[in-house]
Amino acid sequence: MTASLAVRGVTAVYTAPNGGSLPALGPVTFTTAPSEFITLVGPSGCGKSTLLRLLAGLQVPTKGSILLDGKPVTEPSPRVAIMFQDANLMPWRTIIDNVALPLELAGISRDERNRTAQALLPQLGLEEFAPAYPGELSGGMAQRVALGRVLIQRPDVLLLDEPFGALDALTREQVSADLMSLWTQERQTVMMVTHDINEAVWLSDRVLVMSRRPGQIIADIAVPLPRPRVLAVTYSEEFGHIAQRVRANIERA
Amino acid sequence: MTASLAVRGVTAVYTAPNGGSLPALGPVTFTTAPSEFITLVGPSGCGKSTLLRLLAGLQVPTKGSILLDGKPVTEPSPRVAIMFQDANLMPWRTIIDNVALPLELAGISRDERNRTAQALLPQLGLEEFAPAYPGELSGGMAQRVALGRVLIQRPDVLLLDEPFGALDALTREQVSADLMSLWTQERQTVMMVTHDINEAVWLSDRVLVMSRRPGQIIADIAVPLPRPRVLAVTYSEEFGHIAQRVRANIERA
Amino acid sequence: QDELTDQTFFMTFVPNIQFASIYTALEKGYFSDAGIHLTMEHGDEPVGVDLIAAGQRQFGLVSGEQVLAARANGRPIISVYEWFQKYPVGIVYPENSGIETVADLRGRVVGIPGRFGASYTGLIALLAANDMTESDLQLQEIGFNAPEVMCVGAVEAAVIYVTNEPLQINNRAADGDCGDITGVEVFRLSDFTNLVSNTVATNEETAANDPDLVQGMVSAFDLGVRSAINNPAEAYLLSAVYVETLPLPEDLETFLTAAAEAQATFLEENPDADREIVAEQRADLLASLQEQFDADTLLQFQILLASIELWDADQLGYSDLEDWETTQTTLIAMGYITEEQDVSAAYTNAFLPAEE
Amino acid sequence: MQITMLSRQVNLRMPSSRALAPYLGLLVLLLLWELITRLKIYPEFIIPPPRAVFDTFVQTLLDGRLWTHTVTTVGQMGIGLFLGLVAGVALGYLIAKNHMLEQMLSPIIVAIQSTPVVAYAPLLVIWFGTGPTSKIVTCMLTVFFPMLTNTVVGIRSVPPSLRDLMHSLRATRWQMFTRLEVPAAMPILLGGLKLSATLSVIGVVVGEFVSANAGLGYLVKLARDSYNTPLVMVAVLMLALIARLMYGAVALLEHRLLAWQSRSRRQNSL
Amino acid sequence: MQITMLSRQVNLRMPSSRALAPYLGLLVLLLLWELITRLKIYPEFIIPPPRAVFDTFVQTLLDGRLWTHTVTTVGQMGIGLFLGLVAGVALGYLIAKNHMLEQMLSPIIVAIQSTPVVAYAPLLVIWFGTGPTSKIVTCMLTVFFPMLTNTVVGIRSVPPSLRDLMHSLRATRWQMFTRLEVPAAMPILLGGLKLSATLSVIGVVVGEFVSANAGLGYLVKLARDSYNTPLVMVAVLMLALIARLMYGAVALLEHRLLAWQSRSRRQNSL
Ligand SMILES: Nc1ncnc2c1ncn2[C@@H]1O[C@H](COP(=O)(O)OP(=O)(O)OP(=O)(O)O)[C@@H](O)[C@H]1O
Ligand SMILES: Nc1ncnc2c1ncn2[C@@H]1O[C@H](COP(=O)(O)OP(=O)(O)OP(=O)(O)O)[C@@H](O)[C@H]1O
Ligand SMILES: [Mg+2]
Ligand SMILES: [Mg+2]
Repeated sequence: MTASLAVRGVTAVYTAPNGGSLPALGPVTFTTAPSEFITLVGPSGCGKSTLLRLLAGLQVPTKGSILLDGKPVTEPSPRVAIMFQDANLMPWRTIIDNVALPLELAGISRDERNRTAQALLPQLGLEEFAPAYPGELSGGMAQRVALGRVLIQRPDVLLLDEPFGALDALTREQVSADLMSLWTQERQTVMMVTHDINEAVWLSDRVLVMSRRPGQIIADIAVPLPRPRVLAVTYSEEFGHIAQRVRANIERA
Repeated sequence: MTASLAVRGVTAVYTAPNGGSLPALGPVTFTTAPSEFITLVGPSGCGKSTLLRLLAGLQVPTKGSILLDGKPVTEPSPRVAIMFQDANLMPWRTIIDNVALPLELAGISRDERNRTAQALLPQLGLEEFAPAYPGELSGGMAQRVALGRVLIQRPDVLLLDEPFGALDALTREQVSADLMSLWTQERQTVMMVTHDINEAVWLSDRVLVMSRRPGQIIADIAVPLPRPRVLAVTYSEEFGHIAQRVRANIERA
Repeated sequence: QDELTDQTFFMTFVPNIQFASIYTALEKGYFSDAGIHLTMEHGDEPVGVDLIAAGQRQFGLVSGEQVLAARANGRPIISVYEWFQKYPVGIVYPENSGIETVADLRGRVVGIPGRFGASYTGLIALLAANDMTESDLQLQEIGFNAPEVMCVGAVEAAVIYVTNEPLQINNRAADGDCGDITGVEVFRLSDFTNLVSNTVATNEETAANDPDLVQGMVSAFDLGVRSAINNPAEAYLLSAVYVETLPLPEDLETFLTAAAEAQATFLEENPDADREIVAEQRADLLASLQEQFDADTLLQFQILLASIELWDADQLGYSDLEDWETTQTTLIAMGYITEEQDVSAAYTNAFLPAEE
Repeated sequence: MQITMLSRQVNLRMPSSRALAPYLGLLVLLLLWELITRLKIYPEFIIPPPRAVFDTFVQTLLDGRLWTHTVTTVGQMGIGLFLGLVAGVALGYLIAKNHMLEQMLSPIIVAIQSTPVVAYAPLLVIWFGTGPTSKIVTCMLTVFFPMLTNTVVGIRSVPPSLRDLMHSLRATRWQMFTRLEVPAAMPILLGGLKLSATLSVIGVVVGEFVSANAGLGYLVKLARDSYNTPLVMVAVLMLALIARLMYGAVALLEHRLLAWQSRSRRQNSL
Repeated sequence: MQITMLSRQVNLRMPSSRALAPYLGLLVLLLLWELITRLKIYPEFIIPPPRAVFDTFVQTLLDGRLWTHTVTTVGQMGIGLFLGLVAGVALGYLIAKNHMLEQMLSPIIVAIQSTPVVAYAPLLVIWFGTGPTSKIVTCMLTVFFPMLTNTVVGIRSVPPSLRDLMHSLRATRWQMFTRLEVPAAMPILLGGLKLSATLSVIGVVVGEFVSANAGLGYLVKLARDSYNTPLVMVAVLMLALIARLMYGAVALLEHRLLAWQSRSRRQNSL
């Protein structure tokens, strides 16, 4: 179960604060191979979140089109899951119920979804917090709940908007290693926004660098490092080179 | 105008989800020298935000006491400003009005506070967005507004909770360089939470490493690098050593 | 019992001793004798008028001025039995207040429920009969709170129902519970002129198409009124089932039961006893009651007796053209109706039981 | 400005004074009442002494009348409240989703709200008779509008980011409603319910004033007309008691359904 | 589930159908009314034809009566509404801040709300006379409670994180109120205001029913008692019009004060 995305000349325009128009994104064109792991880097406000929203079918492009396995994306698809930049939890639901929400909406029985969600919590370091409410969590913990909620969907396409932003370096490494091993098993297509260049290179097959608003793709950098990758690979020379290229491109963004 | 903080045997205990008690922080004891720049690193959920809230006088310690220049902190002081982990903007206020809020509450005239706030916006890369509402911003832009709102207060003590979390690498470097130069002029005491070890070392005089919940200080690492520091210093050997020490301590946290 | 027609009878206010004649007729089976199964229904008078006019109900209690006003506004209703022969409105004033004639009210503060309804109509007619108008008084709207307002001294006189408020105020005064007032007296409208008060009304369609029904209704109603006039003690006892708040302590019940039986025997023995004799017996009954019972206990019975005075006439239920015309003149003066109508179409005596 | 302990921080509480609070208000009122009648500030028939009211209460309770009227009123109120709630929430939901519908319907709804019952009393009686139906309708009308406006505000206050989340999970309309909109709007909906539940009492009473043969509104009118002030007060106090119980029930519901709020007041400090 | 264009994404609108919406509802109603009278479903004295009502309207307008009564009612309503709002918001604020106060006051407030006016009509007349004051009081009482509950819900819905922000900036109580609590609770407060403004009309009318010699409530009663159904309808329509204008004014206010909401509906897509 894998999928490929095609983005064709997509732009997004908002109304500017002064009433004029504010081109936020594009035109952007790219395609993904099935099971590709792509990271998206670029300056703050360049349209990364907007692009993910377009891919998730939550918003329609002002121009251009988006295809999922050849079919136009016009509404959210069961094959695509998105993790938002904010944790976006329901404050009236406990942690476990927040994580299990997608299963609940899919009509899975209470027992089964609780079992599935409970099994996911230790991996996220949240096993003790199943009955807690979001208001009782720290920033990083809330983000991990949101991650759990997206992973439980087992989608073909995973859209992640700065999934590790609020995590400390160590948790971040551990959680991204977990993500990597998950991806190795399931081989979803992943599209992830991150601000950490090393993380981008270490995780992905390709790094897309975006320009300032309106964001366009100014570099499409392949990461030909062999998989599975260990953490130590970040100290390798080749890694350094690639990271350097990404960095250079960001700097001219 | 500078200040020093003394934290004495402070602990914070919450009610756990199961109804028992959840020790979140401490006991923690440390003092800051006047004008010191301190960063706080530690695993997610270890009580960093809680500590900042205690320092800001928003919450009282379950045990222990906090002194600001020798006087106990029992309520928010005009000399202390805190930037929260979330942007925490008022959605009904425009960007400029959000930034100017502290001045408004201090009774500064509309004209003057607008001028001050407007002068701050270019530095944050938000000059075009003065009349926009928070709902129209990207994640990183919102965070920059929150930063502006804390800087405009010109406090003696600056408490920053992951101020650059949602910023891309480049903006992050630029904004932290800006912060550094501001600090060089004003010499506030700064207490900042970050997950980026390099950032912590580059910015601060001292890095405090916290253990897992309940967070205690397990390492207090001085950063004797000369100031002013340029970005290139991160590639120096001494820097590498210190960063390595921080990292090693985090790993045993 | 063979088939009875179901009839819902619309009445104003809430169950009340003033409806004793109807309860008596029900309890004594006069309605079922006339082939009618009667259900009572209480509500606002205008609502009842509309229901009758629209043919949703066939009978109800409607006062004369309402009949005229309703007819003037296209509602085809007609009076078939003038139950109250005297208009029940008057002006109550404290004794020893220096008021002796209606003219003495000039310039005084007079309370009235509001500038609407029977009280207002009665006031206008009363003043007109004394060559006065509304502007001669300082009229103040007080809602239906005359006893309260008068006792706290907020008004010097008040427009009221003669059957009710004067008794209430007198009782309070007797208890020393009415400020400086020691007792009250009343100018009755019926002492000066008369208007048409409560009548049994039906719609024109029923009157035209179902005369037997109307006849039956009227005769049953009439029997009830007659019975209550002749034997108020019995009427009071029969009403207890219907009026929740009716005071009926055991000793009163015993007393009234005895009185009712005695009166029944008397009536059997003297089928031709005339109005005056029966009226005297009522006065005697009250007098002996007052020896034994306090004013609060007797209040409702007194209301009944006061009402009976308003019902009693040589021919029960009979309507005078003159009263209807006075009513119309008053309504026109008040601006309630603008055009004169043929008042003789508003009522009929045709359904009254034949005089014996 | 003072810092209080966080509710979620471990904390000692003083339960006694809290538990007494609701009775304190009543007690003060009762004493005031007794005082007023003792001092004879108003004649007894305007404000009868507590004693007289209590006697009437016991008496009407024992002869079963109070109970009968109360049951009548409560029954009609229950049905009217239920129907009004359902109608208010349903229409409120549609209006919240559709600004045009609001503009189309608001003149009509507002007109109905601002029309005194007496004006449409004949229609009410013609359409629904003098039986319970007309009272149920007036109750429904009373309850409907507060519930409607609060539903509109509540549904419109649902955070758009959570809507996005639900969309991305392809929630059906019904799921959107039950899993997001209702819980998110719950505090506001419960506020509306508090209002509606309390007003429903007066709604039935107004209906009973137009025409009735039973019910507490009828009892009030009956007592008024026979100048039995203590009985008026008994009926009124019974109405107040019903309203208070309704209010209490909603408050209890609030306490249960919004438990997460107090558990999440992480940054709560007054 | 369908995706619509974002409101903040550049977009074309169709203003014509929107602008017509409010009139459409009225038009349908008017036609229905004409139809009912044409078909003679109800006798004319229960639902008079539009024509008759219009004639009466013109006539009472020309002879100045309508105007006089309207001015009386509107004046009393304005004062009552204002006082009720102030009282409701003030007490609501205190209650929102203090759960104990709620428990103490709610029985009393609920009791007042559920007491029919007729029960305290004599007190009303004695305390406030038969002049405008008693109407202002009934209006105030009507308006007070919806505003109170919505204030409580509104103030309690203020995000605790923004409270923290304000505390950290050492906002005074007044600043807390004006800069945070009022704007944050604004959508809910405006919902309450919509309700209150509409109900204020009926509040005055109820007062005018008890005793009055002017005002639209008096006119309704007068017309009812003289069986002048067209005049009843003129007065009622006037009341509805006033209520509609009040509602419209609040909606306008809403449009202005909550502009940020529509500008921030970034992730809005239904
Ligand atoms: N609802 C909206 N109305 C108007 N402008 C908007 C809206 N949403 C986003 N924008 C604008 O679109 C641009 C891109 O926003 P987006 O959130 O996609 O950026 P981003 O790349 O995710 O930034 P960050 O890294 O800071 O999260 C921003 O300049 C923002 O101001
Ligand atoms: N209101 C609360 N009720 C109960 N527990 C709480 C509450 N607030 C925080 N906690 C708990 O306290 C601990 C510390 O929280 P805190 O927010 O201080 O962590 P942090 O170090 O800032 O974490 P992060 O880096 O993820 O933001 C967490 O385990 C959290 O679950
Ligand atoms: Mg973003
Ligand atoms: Mg934190």
